[in-house]
Order: sequence, then structure tokens, then C-alpha cells
Amino acid sequence: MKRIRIHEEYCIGCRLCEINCLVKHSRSGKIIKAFRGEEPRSLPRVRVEEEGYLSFALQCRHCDDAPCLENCPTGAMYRDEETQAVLCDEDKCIGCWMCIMSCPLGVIQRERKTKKVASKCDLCRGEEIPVCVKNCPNEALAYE
Amino acid sequence: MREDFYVPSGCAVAGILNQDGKRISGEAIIRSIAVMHERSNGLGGGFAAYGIYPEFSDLYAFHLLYDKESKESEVEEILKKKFSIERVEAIPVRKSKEIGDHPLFKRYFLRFKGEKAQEEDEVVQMVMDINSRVEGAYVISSGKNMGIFKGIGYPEDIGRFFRLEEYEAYCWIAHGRFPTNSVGWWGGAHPFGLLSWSVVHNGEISSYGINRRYLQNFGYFCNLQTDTEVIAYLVDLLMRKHHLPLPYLKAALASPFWSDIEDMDEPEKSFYRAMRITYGGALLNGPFSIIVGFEGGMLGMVDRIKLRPMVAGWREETFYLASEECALREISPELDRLVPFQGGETIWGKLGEKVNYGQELAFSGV
Amino acid sequence: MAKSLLFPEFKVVRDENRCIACQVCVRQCANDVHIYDEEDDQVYSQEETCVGCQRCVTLCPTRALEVTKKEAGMRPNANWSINHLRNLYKQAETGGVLLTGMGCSEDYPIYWDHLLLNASQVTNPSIDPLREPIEIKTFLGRKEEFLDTDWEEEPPVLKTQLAPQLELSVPIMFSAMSYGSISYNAFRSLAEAAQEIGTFCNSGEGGLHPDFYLFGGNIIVQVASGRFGVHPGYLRAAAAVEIKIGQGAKPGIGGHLPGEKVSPDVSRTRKIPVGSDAISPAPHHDIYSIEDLERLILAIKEATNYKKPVSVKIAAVHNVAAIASGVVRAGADIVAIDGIRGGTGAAPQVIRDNVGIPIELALAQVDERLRREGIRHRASLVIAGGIRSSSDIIKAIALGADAVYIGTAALVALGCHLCQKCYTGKCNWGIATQDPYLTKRLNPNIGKRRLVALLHAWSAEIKEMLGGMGVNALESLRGNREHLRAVGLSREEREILGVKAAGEGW
Amino acid sequence: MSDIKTRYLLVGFSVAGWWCARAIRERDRNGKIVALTKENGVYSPPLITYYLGNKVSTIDYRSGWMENLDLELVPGGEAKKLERENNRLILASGESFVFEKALIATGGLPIVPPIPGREVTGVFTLTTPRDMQEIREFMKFQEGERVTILGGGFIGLKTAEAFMELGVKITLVELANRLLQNMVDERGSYYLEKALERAGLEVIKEDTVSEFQSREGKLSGALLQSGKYLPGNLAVVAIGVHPNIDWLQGSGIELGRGVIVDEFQESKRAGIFAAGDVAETKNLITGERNVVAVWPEAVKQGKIAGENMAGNRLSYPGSLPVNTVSVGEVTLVSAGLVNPPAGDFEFLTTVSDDSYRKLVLKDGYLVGVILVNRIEKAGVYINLIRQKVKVESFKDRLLKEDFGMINLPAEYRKHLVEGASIEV
Repeated sequence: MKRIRIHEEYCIGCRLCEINCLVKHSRSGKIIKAFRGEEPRSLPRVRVEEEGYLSFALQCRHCDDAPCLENCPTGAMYRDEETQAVLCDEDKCIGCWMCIMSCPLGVIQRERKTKKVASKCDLCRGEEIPVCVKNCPNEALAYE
Repeated sequence: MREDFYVPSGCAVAGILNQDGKRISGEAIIRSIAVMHERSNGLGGGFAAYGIYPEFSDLYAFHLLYDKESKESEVEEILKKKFSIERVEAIPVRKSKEIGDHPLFKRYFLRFKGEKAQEEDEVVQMVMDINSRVEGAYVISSGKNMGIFKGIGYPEDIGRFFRLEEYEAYCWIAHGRFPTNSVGWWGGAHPFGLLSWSVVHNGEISSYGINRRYLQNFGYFCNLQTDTEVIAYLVDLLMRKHHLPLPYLKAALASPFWSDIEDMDEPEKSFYRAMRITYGGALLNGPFSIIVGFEGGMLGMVDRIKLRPMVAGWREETFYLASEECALREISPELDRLVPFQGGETIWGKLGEKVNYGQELAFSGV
Repeated sequence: MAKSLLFPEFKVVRDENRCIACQVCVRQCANDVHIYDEEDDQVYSQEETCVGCQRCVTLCPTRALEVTKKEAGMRPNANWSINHLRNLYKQAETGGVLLTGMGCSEDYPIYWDHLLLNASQVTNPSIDPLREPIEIKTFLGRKEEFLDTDWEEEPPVLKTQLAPQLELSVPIMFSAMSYGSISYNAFRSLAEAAQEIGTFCNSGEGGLHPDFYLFGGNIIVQVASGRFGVHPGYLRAAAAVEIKIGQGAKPGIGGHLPGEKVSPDVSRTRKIPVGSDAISPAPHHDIYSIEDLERLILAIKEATNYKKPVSVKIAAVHNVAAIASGVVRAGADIVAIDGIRGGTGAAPQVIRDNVGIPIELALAQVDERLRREGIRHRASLVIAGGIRSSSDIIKAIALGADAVYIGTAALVALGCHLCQKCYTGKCNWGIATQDPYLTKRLNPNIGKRRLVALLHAWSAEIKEMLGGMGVNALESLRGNREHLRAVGLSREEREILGVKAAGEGW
Repeated sequence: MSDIKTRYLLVGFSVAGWWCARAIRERDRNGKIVALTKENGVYSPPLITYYLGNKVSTIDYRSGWMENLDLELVPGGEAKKLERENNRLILASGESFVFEKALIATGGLPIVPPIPGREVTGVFTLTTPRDMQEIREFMKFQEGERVTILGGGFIGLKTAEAFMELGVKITLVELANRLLQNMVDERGSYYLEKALERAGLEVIKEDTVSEFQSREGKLSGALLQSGKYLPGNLAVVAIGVHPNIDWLQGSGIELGRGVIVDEFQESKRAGIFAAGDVAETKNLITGERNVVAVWPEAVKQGKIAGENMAGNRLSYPGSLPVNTVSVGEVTLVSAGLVNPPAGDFEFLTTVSDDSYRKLVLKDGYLVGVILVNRIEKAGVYINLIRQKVKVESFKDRLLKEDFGMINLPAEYRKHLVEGASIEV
């Protein structure tokens, strides 16, 4: 399957990936509105981690043996046949957080109010290239 | 009258070589070039003839063109520095209605007096000196047992003007000119000659600027504003001074493309590579088909992508070159073989040598 | 502390209707121009330190930013320009030589822009580069006047051995830019692009990082007055060696790599302590005359078994033609001449903007002089200094250059915005810096791709222009000034350039 | 009745059985698999309490994927006897199966202490769909104003969570002095109890039911040891489960608390494997043998057993107790050794009004973690425990606000972010 590869040596910590991810998963899909008009602001599904001058953008790896999927008791976590992405069916999600407990990368976020998985990379369903990759100004992310 | 104008040219070229050395009259070449009348526009025509002065074969036959008669003594003073003048005569001409005003033509049969080792260099130097220093006088040919006849007019008219049917040569080359910029100067017509080299040329040398500067490095100074001049000098430099044999003239003047050189096997590859690296300034660029006449033969060459026409033909011991096939058929309706030139190809014939049929073509029906 | 009289050079205009306080600008500015206030959830800008590099403008996702030149409020004065005033204030405050980066930015004539190219019409067909080969391969190195050949053999056997040559698939090389002055990633971009294209980049006086030995076949290493990083392995690794006598941006003075840019890796490569300024002396202290240069050329040839061409780089100064002649006679295989608009990582501004002559004039004179002396073939001529486009290159070739070096143009392709602050080591584009936070901004894969694309584009344009002239091999244009005509130049300038006026025929 | 022959026999088809079947199918496309389940279909045990609490509308588990497994499911197939000499298994129904490889995954059974009155109507356990169905039906007729839940451990809390959604009054009775004593430490229990209190739950500690009292065969209330009386007609005994192994007596399979297996999940009888809540394995950290009845371990053990049954030779690194509970406003995660014995343990903690995080380190390695409310990096910590990554050099960053993969050793981190295959 195609994966988002991380080239941490070229991550410049600009966080444009987060910004574009947030916009992509916002209600309006428009950047200024997503930031200034939508409450609550949607959450980016990619996070830039930083330490010193090192940084990288991390999002779900859509692992082959995805522990979040294996450990999901409801089957809410599933693998998309077409893209092989690990996705979360929010209707099935019960907020048991087994996925969070299982994810060795810590890339699943929870929505406290709805008690659902809130922030899980979906490889921008429908997009040829995920927006974090497409908008990375330095090709620190690659979709290959 | 002579002006410093560069004249690009269209033109027709033709050549006949009897490889057995049998001398033929100028009638044939006049007919041959006349067929390609449409390729000329009456602003230049000329001929080079080899083997025409057998009785003076060891003397330099200088053809001089005088715009101003008063320059004769000045020229002769210069000639005397290195030569003894064995004979001087006016070149016989025939007045005609086609040819109007014309300059004075004289020929000198000269014996070199200087150091043998430098003989040819000194002859070249003398030609350069006269052509650049003496205004109104111009050496149009300077070889032995050969001569160049040229002027303003259609080539067939020029041929008759110079009464070429009265000469017999084993090799004739001819030129009919189509300059796009009218220049009324007889010296600007082709062939261009130096020593026994003569060159006729259909085309325009777009590398002229650098070829000219390249030649300066070797003491050749071009002052005729014609690209044919650089070809003649390059031939002299490469063949006489650098000893390139005929088959390899093209390695310098119309070098194979780098991609073709890359495809060659060693040691051929190294040779062509070295030639091209060394002779980059001599590479002739732009469209051309040229005929080089020399003592004992003639050679045809076209540019690397064949932007100008030329065909070679053979009938028994006679080798023909011309811009168009019709020029060959005119004088030899039957040909043993006819070959169109390929890009960058040279085809030559030499006295006493077997017929050289050029490259085999991959396709038939030409 | 006394109040500084310096005023901001740039104005940062933030469209508050567009700003989403995403802080990309904050994170990208190495000069701390943008500051995020968490309490207000707003980004503010302080313009004093802005260098106008346009990094924030480029990366702002909502195009909320604009950085423009600030109009100084002083009364306009043709004599006392704003730049003069700034410099006066600055020097009155610091008491030091003003440093700058990149090439001369003064308004001297650019002769390329007064030269026009020829094209074929009717009498001579133009050649279509899409259908016919147009050759721009170039060889640099000493050429023979004559090949001693045994013509009896088939094919003929050369008795003359050719001098070593650099084979360039395009007549364009990357100028000397040292690792140190530029980042590892910038150097890597250049080296990889040179390798992919089939041309050369120049190490500058920065030594060769071990990672770059891999690209040695496409690197010309420099031996300059500081001798930084020079050792036998360095000479052996390279395709050619260049002795740097002078640089167009700073003729007559040495090099200066500020200590800020001497990172541990740079220090290892240059063999100097971390953080120390790397100062190359003005002259080579073993070259006090042309004979000394000859000794050094010979020594380098000896050290490299006569297998590599030796280049000598000089700045274009008043007597450049005679100097170049001497350099050729001293045995240089390549003479590189760098004009007044040549770039630098750091130079005194007063030198950069006032010393030297334009490369076009220098080139024309050097080529002509060498031809007049009959030694033009003994060395190739590479020119540098402000080459901006393929048309500059083709005009340089027609004037007589064998190839050109591009420096600034290559850096611009990599993202440089000519802010002229290379010497600070805070290049926001990750080019002229060693700060690891900044250097990673230049992804060498992208850098290489952009450089390769640039050279492909220029090659295509050069071929188009050559084809238009009816020339299908670059050597037929080289030094062929008949294909150039001058507009708007004095007779004297035309004579120096050896170019006829536009309107004159052949 | 004649034997049914099969290459693979899965005895029990809950999560361990399901993932075992999947692992077999990865390696063996054609070998026949028969799966026995005493229930009616394949369901997800954790969903039982959610279903009761109306949070899900089905307890079905990945039935959509069943087709790919190409197995023969035998519902109502309760195993009764495994022959000592032969690979033959006999069901309560009398059917018999002859297998080449078998997986014992019969899970656990609820523990019900011998409390007087435990058989009366209104006293339930809640581990099977049948239990859940019975409770639902019971509640339809008798609106329970109070539910007494016996047990303040994981199962008790899950049960409480379910009833909270139904708006009934819940009393949780726990014998120990704090709730969830196996999963969290005292402070963790404190946060949990506070949250339950806020949610209106009554918690009675250090007490237990001494008798379920009834009227007309129906529960009327629970009398506690302390003498306290909790009226109400619904009580759930939720003090735990024990492995369902009684049917294996005499089969020659070595039994401890559960089916004793080696690191390949194989029992003492070659070819017979066990996984999930029935298997007794070595603890990853302490090396002690015990039954760790949690979902993630069941998945892992099932997969490894499946791989090995189909011819591979994978070993299970050891069990790690991991669990998570959300009740009211509190979410807890616990993994590994959270209440270590006295010794050389190091503790890293952060405490705030609404969160608590505690890491337990031994010899520079992470061995246990408790997270209250701030659980997002739980998986990162747990994986550090599983992979036995020495955290000594970066332990000061483990609890930082922006702790993430970037703080981990590059090699470890890069292996993970490649994502091709996460080692489990």
C-alpha cells in the first residue's frame, strides 16, 4: 500500500501539515473559516513533534498488523479495502480507548465530549495525495 | 570596385574529373553548370581548371585581377621579391553582350626563388600580402598547372568570356552564384583559390565568425568577407600543413555528432573525439555543399545534416559532382552509378586511383 | 545605551483579516521578526530585524503577509541616498567595515542586455532542435594546435596525447561555493545536480566533506590562499583543481568565513577549530609573481600525475587580458574569470560594489588577446559573475567563453531571495547557513531537482537559439562574434567587445 | 455418531479463537477449520455491558470478515471432554471431532462465591449475552430502583458503567479498601472514587454481601457483612472470572490456574494449543505464571497459536496486563506492574486536579504505567514496556507535555514509523 513516509531530516517544523490537515477535516474546508469561524476548531490528525532542531510530522502509519484494529472490540477500526488505510467508523466507536492504549506511536486522539476517536489520519479519503504530503513545502512527507 | 560586404550565397556547383588524367575541353563543364541556370542569378560564375598549363607545370601560375591597371607594377614588385617572373600575359577574353565592363586579367608564370622548405608558406604569405595590401589588385589563383576564371555574370557567360573551350583540363570545377545581396565585384565570385586548392561552395557558413578567428591563430587573415575563403584556408591548413588525408578531412570540417562518436569502437572513437576536440574551431556549420579542387583530384563534401544538395556520379573513368543530377545527365546521359550525399559525407576522386563510390546507401531507388 | 539611529529597511504588512495565527511565520523567521502572543492569540511583527528574505511571505498559508521595502521618511536627496545614510549610521555605531553577501548590486551597465543575437532567415535554414541534434557538449582544458598522427593506420593513430579534459554536457558549471559558506544540503544539491547533468561544481575553498568524495568526478576542488582543507586526498578526489587567485566580488582581498558558520562538520572539513573565523589571506603567500604561479600549477600537476586540468581563477580587473595571458603562459589549462557582479558569502560592501570590471568586457578582451597571441587554444576560458539566463550564457559563448560558472543563479534556483545576509549565517532558506534548524529547510532532493530542471531549461533554450542561428554545434558559436550585435553602446565599448553595431551586416 | 474430521479445531470462538483462525488462514488457505462456540454466534465480550447500557446496537464481532476465514462454525457447541489418548473432542451434544491441531480458547467463567441466596431471581452475573439478555428481560418487568454490584474490580466497574447509562441507582460493594486495586494504585483509586461519587454512585468498601434476601423467590435486598442492608431487586455478582478448564480434567493436559502453555502457546499435549482467558502464560515483566484475561493478550496469543498451528514457530514474549476503564468523567489506563512489591523501583509522576500519571521504572526500564484522564500517549508507554526499551537516558522527558516519538531513540522510533509491520 501507499504510505506516508517521514523524512525527518527535512522537516522544517512549519506545521503547514497540521494546518492543512485541520482545514481538510474542518466543516467548511476553507482555511480562514476553519480557523476563525468554526467552533470547536477541528483537530489536525497529524502532529509535528519537536525536540531541539529536530522535528517531524507524525500521523497514523496504517500498520500492516495494526494493533488498534486488532484490539478494537467493536470493529469500528477497519481497513479500507481500496486504500488499505486503517479508518475509524465513528458510528461503531464506543470510546473504550483500546486503540489509544494499543497505538505505539500515540497518534490517536480522543474527543472528550463525544467520547469517540476524534483524530485519526484517514489519508484524506478521496484525495489522491493526503494534504499533509501535498502541502509539505520541503517534501519531508512523501506518499509512496 | 570592391566592397567589404559579406555575401551569402545560394548557388550551383559542378565538377568533372577524368581519373585517367585525360584532358577535356571546358565545353563540358560549361554545359553542365549552364543546366543549373536557375540556381544562379547572374551575379557570379567561375571555374577552376587543372592541367591547363602543362608546359609550365613546375611554375606557379598566378591569375591576377586588376581593378586598377596602375597597380600592375606594384604587384610585380612584390612578386619579384620571391619569384622570378618567367612569363606574363593577359588572360585572353572574348567580349560579349552578356558581360559588360570587366577588370583586367593577367597571368604570371613564376619560379620561386626562396628557401624550398618555406616555399608554400611564402607563396601563401605573398598572396595574403597582395590581397590585403594592394588595393585594386587581387590574386585569384596561385597554384601550379591550374587556374581560376571567374567574374560577374552567369557561369556559362563567364566560361565563354574566358574562352574556356580553348583550354583542356583533367579536372574542372564550376560555380554559379546566387548572392542575395548584389555586389558588383569580380573577385568575390567563386572558385576561391589558394595555392592549388580551389573551392566552390553552395551554402552559408554560420560558423564563419569563429572559423575566421580560428584561422587567425595560424596566420590566415580573411579579408574577402566570404565564407568560401575560410573553407579554402581551412583546407590548406588541414591538408597541407596538418597533413590530413582526404578521408579524414571531414573529421575536422564536418565532424560526426558526439552521439555517433560515442557509438564508435576504440580506437576509432578516441581518434574522432580528439579530432573534434582539437578542431572545434574548424568545424564548418550551417548549410553547405562544396567541391574542393586540388592537384590530382577533387572532393565533394556536404554539411553534417545535409542542408544543401549534391550528387556524385561515375561513368567509366570520369567522376562527376554537381548540385543537381541534371547537371550530370547533361554531359553524361548514362551513368554507371549515381549517389546522393549523406550528411557530413565526403566523396572524392583522384588521378590514377580506382573509382571511389562513396558510401553504400541503405536504401535503393535513388 | 544610546538609541540606534538605524531605521527598519522593510515593512511587514499583515492582513489581519487573513491571518489565522497559525504561526508558520513565527517558526520560519530566524530573525525573530514575528512573535506570537498567546494571550491575544495573535501574531505581531517587529520590523527592525527583517532582512526581506520573503520566507514568511512564501510560506504563509493564507497569503496574509507582505514584506516590502520601507520608504524612509527622509527628504529625498540624489547625493545622500538612503543607502549612504544607513551605512553612515551603521558605521558610526559599529566603527567597522560593512559586510555584505551576494554580488554587486550597484547600477553599472550590464552589457549582456546590450547585445543581441542573430538568427537565420532564407539564405540559411534555421535548425529545429526538436528534429535535429544540436550539440552543446563542451570540453575544457588545453587543446592541441596540431595532432601528430600516423595517417597510414586505419583508423589513424594519434601520436599526440591530448591534455586532460573536463567533459561538460552543458557549457554551465556551478561556481565555487564552499561547504561552510553554503550548507551541506546546498552543496549536496549542487554536487548531485552536477553529476546528474554531467557537469561540474566547485568546492570553493572549503575542503571536501567526506560524503562528497563520492561526487569527486564532478567536482573541481579549489586551492586558495588559506589552503583550507587541501591535502593529497582532496586533490586526488577531484576532476580538476582550481587555484583561486581572485574573486569578482572582492578582487584584491582574501576570503572570510565568519566563525558563526564554522560548525563541527565544517571545522573537520576545513581543518580549523569550531567557531573560529576562517580568513584566507589576500595573496597566496607563495605566489608573489607569475613565476610563482607557474611553480604552483606545476606542483599541482605533478601531484595529480598530469591527469587533471588545472584552472586558475582571477577577478576581472583593469589589466585582465594581460594577466590572463600570463596565466595561460604559466601553464593553466583553464582560466576562470570572475566579473564585478560575481557573488560572495561575505565581502566588504565597499569592495564588492566598487572594485573590478564587468565580465563581458573582460571576456572580450581576454579572448581577443589570447587569440592575437596565438595561445587561445592553450587554455579554456570560463567566465563567471552575474550570469542570469541562458541568453547571457549564449552571448558569453559568442564572445569567446568556453563555459560559464553560475553561482547566484544556482542559489536562486535553490530558493535564495538575494537578501544579501549570507555572512550572518542566518539564511532562512537553509542555503548560506550551518544552523541545523535552518539547513534542513533545503531538501537536497528538491534542490538537485530544481538545479537539474534549470540546466535542462537553459540547455533547451540554448539549443533553440543555436538552431535559430543555423548552428548545430556549440563550438561553431564559440568566439563567433558575428552572431552578436550591440545596441546602445558607444563605439569604444563595441570595439572592446569586438562586436558590430546592430544594423551592420556581415 | 461418526467423528467429524478437521485439520484445525478451535474450541471456543471468541477473540482468541477468531484471531487464531485468521492467523491460520494467513498461512494455510485450505486446511479445514472447525470452530466451536457454546453461544449462538460470534460476539465481542466487552460489548455486553455496552449493549446493556444501550451504547451499541449489536454485540456482533467482525462477522463481515467471516467469509474470508472460510471456517465451519458450530454454534451451541459446548465442549465436554477431550480424550486422553486421541485427538478427539466430544461435545455436550454428543458430537465428536477428530482434529490434527486444536486450540483451547474456552475463556473464563464468572466466579460466584457461595453466598446464601445467590440462586434467587434477580441475582445475575454479566459475562455472556445470555446473562445480558436475562437482565434486560428482568428489567423490563421490574423497574430496578437500585442495583447492587458486588465487586469493585474491572468487571464490577464495567458493569457499573453499563447501569449508569440506564439511570438506576447503583451501589458498588467492594471487599478491599479501594476500588480497582489490581489495576491502579491508591491515588488512581482515589481519582476513580471521586469521579464515581460525582456521578452519583454509592461505593461501599471493606464490606461484602453475606446474603441475598428474597421474597417469593425474587431478590428483595442484599445484606452486607457489616449488617448494612441494601434493598433492591437486582444484584450483579461481578467479582471476576476463572478459566473454563474443568472439562479438561483427565485429558492429559497440564492445568494450573489455566491451561499451562509454553512460549509457543502449546500445551503439554503436542498439537493442542491454548490462548486467551483460559491460558496460563508467563508474565512479561515478572516471569510469574498467571492468567491475564485481557483483550490485547487474547489477540496476541490467538495469533501466535494460529501461526504455530499452521506450521510456524513464533513465540509469545509474555503477557502484559493492560486495561482501560471509563466511568463518568474519568478514564483510566493501566499496564504492567502498577503496585510493585517493595524493591528498587523508581516512580515518575505528575499530578493535577483532573489528571494523574505515574510511570514505574526498574533498572532503567519502564515496567508499569497508570494514566488518569491524560491517556493519549498510553500506547507509547505500553510499547516501551513491551519492547523493553531502556528509557533511562530520556526518562526526564517521558512525562513532558509534548512527549512523543521524537523523544525516543532514533532506531526504535524509525522502526515504528516505517509502519510496515508493528511487532506485537
